[in-house]
Amino acid sequence: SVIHAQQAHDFKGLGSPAGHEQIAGWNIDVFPDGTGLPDGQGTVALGEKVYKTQCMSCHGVNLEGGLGPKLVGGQGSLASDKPVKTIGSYWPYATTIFDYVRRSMPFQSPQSLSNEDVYSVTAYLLSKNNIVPADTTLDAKSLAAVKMPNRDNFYVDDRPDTKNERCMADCLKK
Amino acid sequence: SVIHAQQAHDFKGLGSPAGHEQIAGWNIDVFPDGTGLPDGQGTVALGEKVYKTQCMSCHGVNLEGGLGPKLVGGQGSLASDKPVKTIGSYWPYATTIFDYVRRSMPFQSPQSLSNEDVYSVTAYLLSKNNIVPADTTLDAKSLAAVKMPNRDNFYVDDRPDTKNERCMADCLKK
Amino acid sequence: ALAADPTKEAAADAAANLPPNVPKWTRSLGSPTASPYGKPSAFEKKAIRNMYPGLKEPMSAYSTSPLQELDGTITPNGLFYERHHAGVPQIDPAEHRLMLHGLVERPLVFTMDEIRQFPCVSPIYFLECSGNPSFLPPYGKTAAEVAGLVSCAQWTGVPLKTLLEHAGLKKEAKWIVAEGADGAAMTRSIPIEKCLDDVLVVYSQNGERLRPEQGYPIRLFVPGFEGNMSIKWLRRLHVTDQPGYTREETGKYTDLMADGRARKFSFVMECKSLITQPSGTHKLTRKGTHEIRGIAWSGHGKITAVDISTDGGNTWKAATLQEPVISKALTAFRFLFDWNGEEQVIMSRAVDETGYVQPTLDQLIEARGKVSFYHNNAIQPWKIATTGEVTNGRV
Amino acid sequence: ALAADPTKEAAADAAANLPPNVPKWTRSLGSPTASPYGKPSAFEKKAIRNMYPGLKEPMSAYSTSPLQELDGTITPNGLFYERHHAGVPQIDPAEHRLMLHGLVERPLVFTMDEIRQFPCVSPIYFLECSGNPSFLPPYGKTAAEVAGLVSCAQWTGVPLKTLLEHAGLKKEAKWIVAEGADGAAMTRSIPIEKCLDDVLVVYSQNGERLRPEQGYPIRLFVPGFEGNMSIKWLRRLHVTDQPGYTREETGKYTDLMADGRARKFSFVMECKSLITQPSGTHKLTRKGTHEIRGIAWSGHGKITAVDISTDGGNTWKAATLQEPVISKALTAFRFLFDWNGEEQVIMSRAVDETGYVQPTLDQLIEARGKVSFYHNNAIQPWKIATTGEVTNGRV
Ligand code: HEC
Ligand code: HEC
Ligand SMILES: [Ca+2]
Ligand SMILES: [Ca+2]
Ligand SMILES: [Ca+2]
Ligand SMILES: [Ca+2]
Ligand SMILES: [Ca+2]
Ligand SMILES: [Ca+2]
Ligand SMILES: [Co+2]
Ligand SMILES: [Co+2]
Repeated sequence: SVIHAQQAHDFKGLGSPAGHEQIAGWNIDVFPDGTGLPDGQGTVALGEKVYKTQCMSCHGVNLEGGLGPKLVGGQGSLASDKPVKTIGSYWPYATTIFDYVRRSMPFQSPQSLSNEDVYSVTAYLLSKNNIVPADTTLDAKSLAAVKMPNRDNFYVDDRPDTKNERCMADCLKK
Repeated sequence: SVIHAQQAHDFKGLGSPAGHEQIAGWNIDVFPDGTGLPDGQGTVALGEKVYKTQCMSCHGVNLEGGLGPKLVGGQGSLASDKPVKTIGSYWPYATTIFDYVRRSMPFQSPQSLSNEDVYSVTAYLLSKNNIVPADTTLDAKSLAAVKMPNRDNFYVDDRPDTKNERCMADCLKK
Repeated sequence: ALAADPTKEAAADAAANLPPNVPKWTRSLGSPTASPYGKPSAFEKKAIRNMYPGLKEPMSAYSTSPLQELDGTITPNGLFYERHHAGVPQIDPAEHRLMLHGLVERPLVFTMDEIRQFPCVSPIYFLECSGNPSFLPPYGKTAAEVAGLVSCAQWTGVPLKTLLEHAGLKKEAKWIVAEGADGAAMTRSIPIEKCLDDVLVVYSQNGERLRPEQGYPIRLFVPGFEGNMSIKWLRRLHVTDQPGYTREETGKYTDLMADGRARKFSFVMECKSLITQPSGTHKLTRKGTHEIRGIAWSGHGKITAVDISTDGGNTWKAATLQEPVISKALTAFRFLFDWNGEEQVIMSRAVDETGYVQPTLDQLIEARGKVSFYHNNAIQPWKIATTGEVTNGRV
Repeated sequence: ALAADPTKEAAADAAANLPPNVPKWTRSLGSPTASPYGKPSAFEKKAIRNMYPGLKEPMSAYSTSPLQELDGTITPNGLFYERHHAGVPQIDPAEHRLMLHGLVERPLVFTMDEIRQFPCVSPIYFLECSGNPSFLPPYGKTAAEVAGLVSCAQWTGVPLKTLLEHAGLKKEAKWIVAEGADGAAMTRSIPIEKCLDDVLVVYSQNGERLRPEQGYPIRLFVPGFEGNMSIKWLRRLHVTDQPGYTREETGKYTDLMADGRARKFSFVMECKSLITQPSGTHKLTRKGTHEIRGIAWSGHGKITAVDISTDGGNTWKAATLQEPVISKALTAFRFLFDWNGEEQVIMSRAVDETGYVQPTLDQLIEARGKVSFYHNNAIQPWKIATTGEVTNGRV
């Protein structure tokens, strides 16, 4: 075959169309505006059960941590000399808790929780961090509406932030 | 310490002097002019014994080869369509046989032969190739004096020797 | 004659292989040709990966490349650093897929064979974890412990831009959320401009297919950006108009400043250098000239200079760089200095093509406070004692 | 529901990992972090070294790098080609020595620690055996069988010139006879001008110490010259005023011409290229655009162009070269062509910085006859059948 320098290249055969069902099965991304949150809901009460049976062994009976990180505390500590970063004190969006727990927890059996369980344990974690009341029923709408204490405290990287000079002599005196 | 750009570098401590005995133990290089050949001598007769006990199992009772290459034959065949390259037909220097046998044969126990054995089996191989008489006693002087049949038939690489062009079109018609 | 004394016997055994004696390995046949896949000499015991100091749990963990044992700029695949969140999955490439969906005209699912059929490139790039190292003590003993979460290889793969054009990028596209297929299913959001620049979907590492530890069968590769974004075991690319604000770009990989606010989207691994020889646990055994060797790199492009100080940072001189210098890859540097047995502190300082000069730790802390944790590209001092022993100059 | 039919069951098992299902490796933890030395995926069964076709005796033998499985220009250490004469010795580096003697002011014996202390360099160079491949049939099925005795790595070591200056070179010096420490104690004579140019005493290969198969703990490295001269397990350098005319430069590695005379000292590996994808045993599975990929190299310096023909050599077009192009190293090339299901023959042709153009096999035979055996750098054709199957175009 003759080689045409200007001919459009034909990689048409590469890749199969991704069907809606295929995408739905794999796309578990949840965004701060609630995009991606599934149908369903959960309660703090059910979440406490989920936590005790599936999370406590690693995250502690009082969410104090263990094999896994601490899941409460630290609010108001971020500007101190000993900041404590937890989902409650540091994370900007509650939707991230849902997203993260659904895709990767429990640690040893990820993606095994039902949507109801994820809503529930998320509600439980938020309530233990005093971010939602203990009688909360959480669904897509109410989860997206949660405002985390640290939401407004992030700003886009503004480095470079050092101005070292390429000093060659007598540098320690400067 | 201050870095002096022009200061001679001092790697003096690296390496220990190589003493004469150390060099003598390791330097087994033999050159065509006989440099490196050790004291001693050998005979075709002794060489035949060495061959039969230490070489024949790989190079054949008639030097026809086996696990190891053929060690006779091919003289006069080099310009033909089926050239046979052996120590006798192709190698330019007899000293190379001594050098090679001493450093690497027998194959499984190299550097185990005495100088007398190496002179002897070299003499034997040369005699089987009709390059020296069967009653030869070989020593440094006589070995360096052997003129191999193919000695004058080598010349220094004169490549490049092709002139392909970077033809881009209609190349098969040219 | 061998004595009954084991020390003398060991010495005699050793001397048996030294000139004028012909060593035993010169008087015998060795191992057969054509081992299907070679491995290092059994005598090389120090060149191994180690768990980062202090870590115990092996599924969410990191291991260091033994930088003080390595030369040049290419990291051999078996010693490439690791950072995992759910261990290393063993993925069957025939059953692995890459899904590309969201703001594209044609959402697609690719097999690994299909990915290989697109036009590819083979650049050399470094990969560095953003937490390399932490700002706080204890400070590492070796170069590996100090900054061993960096490695460099020749990567082969298809530009992400090519795949996006193939799927047809919608004009509203602003980000891509990339996801891995391990048990963490980790996601990061990559700006679309970067995706259309030099991001790759990679399948080979130093010539052979990716190692499981580096993401077999495919990974994302985001040159010059923090390693976490180069999603391993890549299985999904979700083209979006907003970032995901996933856990790895909120709870982690954000930089807490002195005032309690935090930087987000701190992507670039800034200009950095490290002396690897001599470095912690090495020992100079003679007075005289020695060659200082190390590596430098910048996520902003090429290294343009590396300066060395052998007097604790008071005077500096330019080192020689190994050519060719490659953008966003490790660059090797060399510098000769004379050691006369005195105690001294040596360090390197890199400059990149933007003119940025590698800072001191004090300068970083001045700018950021003490708890920002990530992006520590500080100048690293090594102390040479009068014994010749080398230790971390930062205590 | 799984049927009792094993085919259906296998298909169902496979489908269990495909979208919309979440694969099992995404729902579980993987292998632990920090394996001390990683290895390739168990699913990579084809990327292995093989004994050169037809060889049985494993001590004096050669093995091929699986070029058709590799990408880019760096050969991973475990798949580097081999050529041995007495198997692979397992040398204790503490007991290994390098002796430098002959026409030097100060004959010396070096330990391996001492060799590492000299100033070093880390260039990238190819290494190729001169018999890669033979001129005569049978012709290989794969790229490895055709020309797999070539590999490329980043080598670190001390310039031989540095060691010669350290020992003090006498003015009568014209050659160096270099010897290895394996059971073959192989020697080659290297001209002093080359030794003072770019010859190295090397100890590292792609960052880590030399592999035993590549000469651990040190080897000579003679850039651009036939691989046999890069003596492995280097133990002695004898500076002389005459060449040794050793077995490897008389009985072997001399090129028998049609008239019965033979070229000696044919050192340089001339300009050469090889398409590795698609190549023998590969199969194109769709009509449309495909990327031809391969490698090119020259012992005379840099590759300046690689042209591709997809019509059996009648028309040619320039391929794209992977930057940076490095002197005496492999260069990767790429070329897009459209396959519409026809039978066709593809090939590559390289040009190096001297202007020399890679020849055809006919041109080589015209110049040398049929029995010169070594230095076969001929253009290599691959035939694509209507089935998409690729075979050696030379029969
Ligand atoms: C077998 C141990 C284990 C179990 C069981 C477990 N986790 Fe975790 N969890 C971890 C580990 C380890 C991490 C940190 C992982 C990492 O950073 O790579 C973690 C991280 C988290 C985080 C993020 C914390 C942060 O600040 O970054 C949340 C939230 C979380 N787990 C929730 C849960 C919930 C909810 C469950 C039960 C449904 C659960 N975990 C069960 C071990 C566990
Ligand atoms: C166990 C097998 C074996 C034994 C025993 C053996 N050889 Fe060899 N010999 C070989 C092999 C194999 C080669 C080729 C090695 C290579 O090219 O790497 C060889 C090559 C040679 C060559 C070079 C031939 C050529 O044309 O290149 C000579 C000469 C030789 N042997 C002589 C001897 C002598 C003399 C002895 C006994 C003292 C001996 N061999 C014992 C296997 C053997
Ligand atoms: Ca298709
Ligand atoms: Ca699910
Ligand atoms: Ca000394
Ligand atoms: Ca001896
Ligand atoms: Ca503060
Ligand atoms: Ca002829
Ligand atoms: Co960052
Ligand atoms: Co040659």
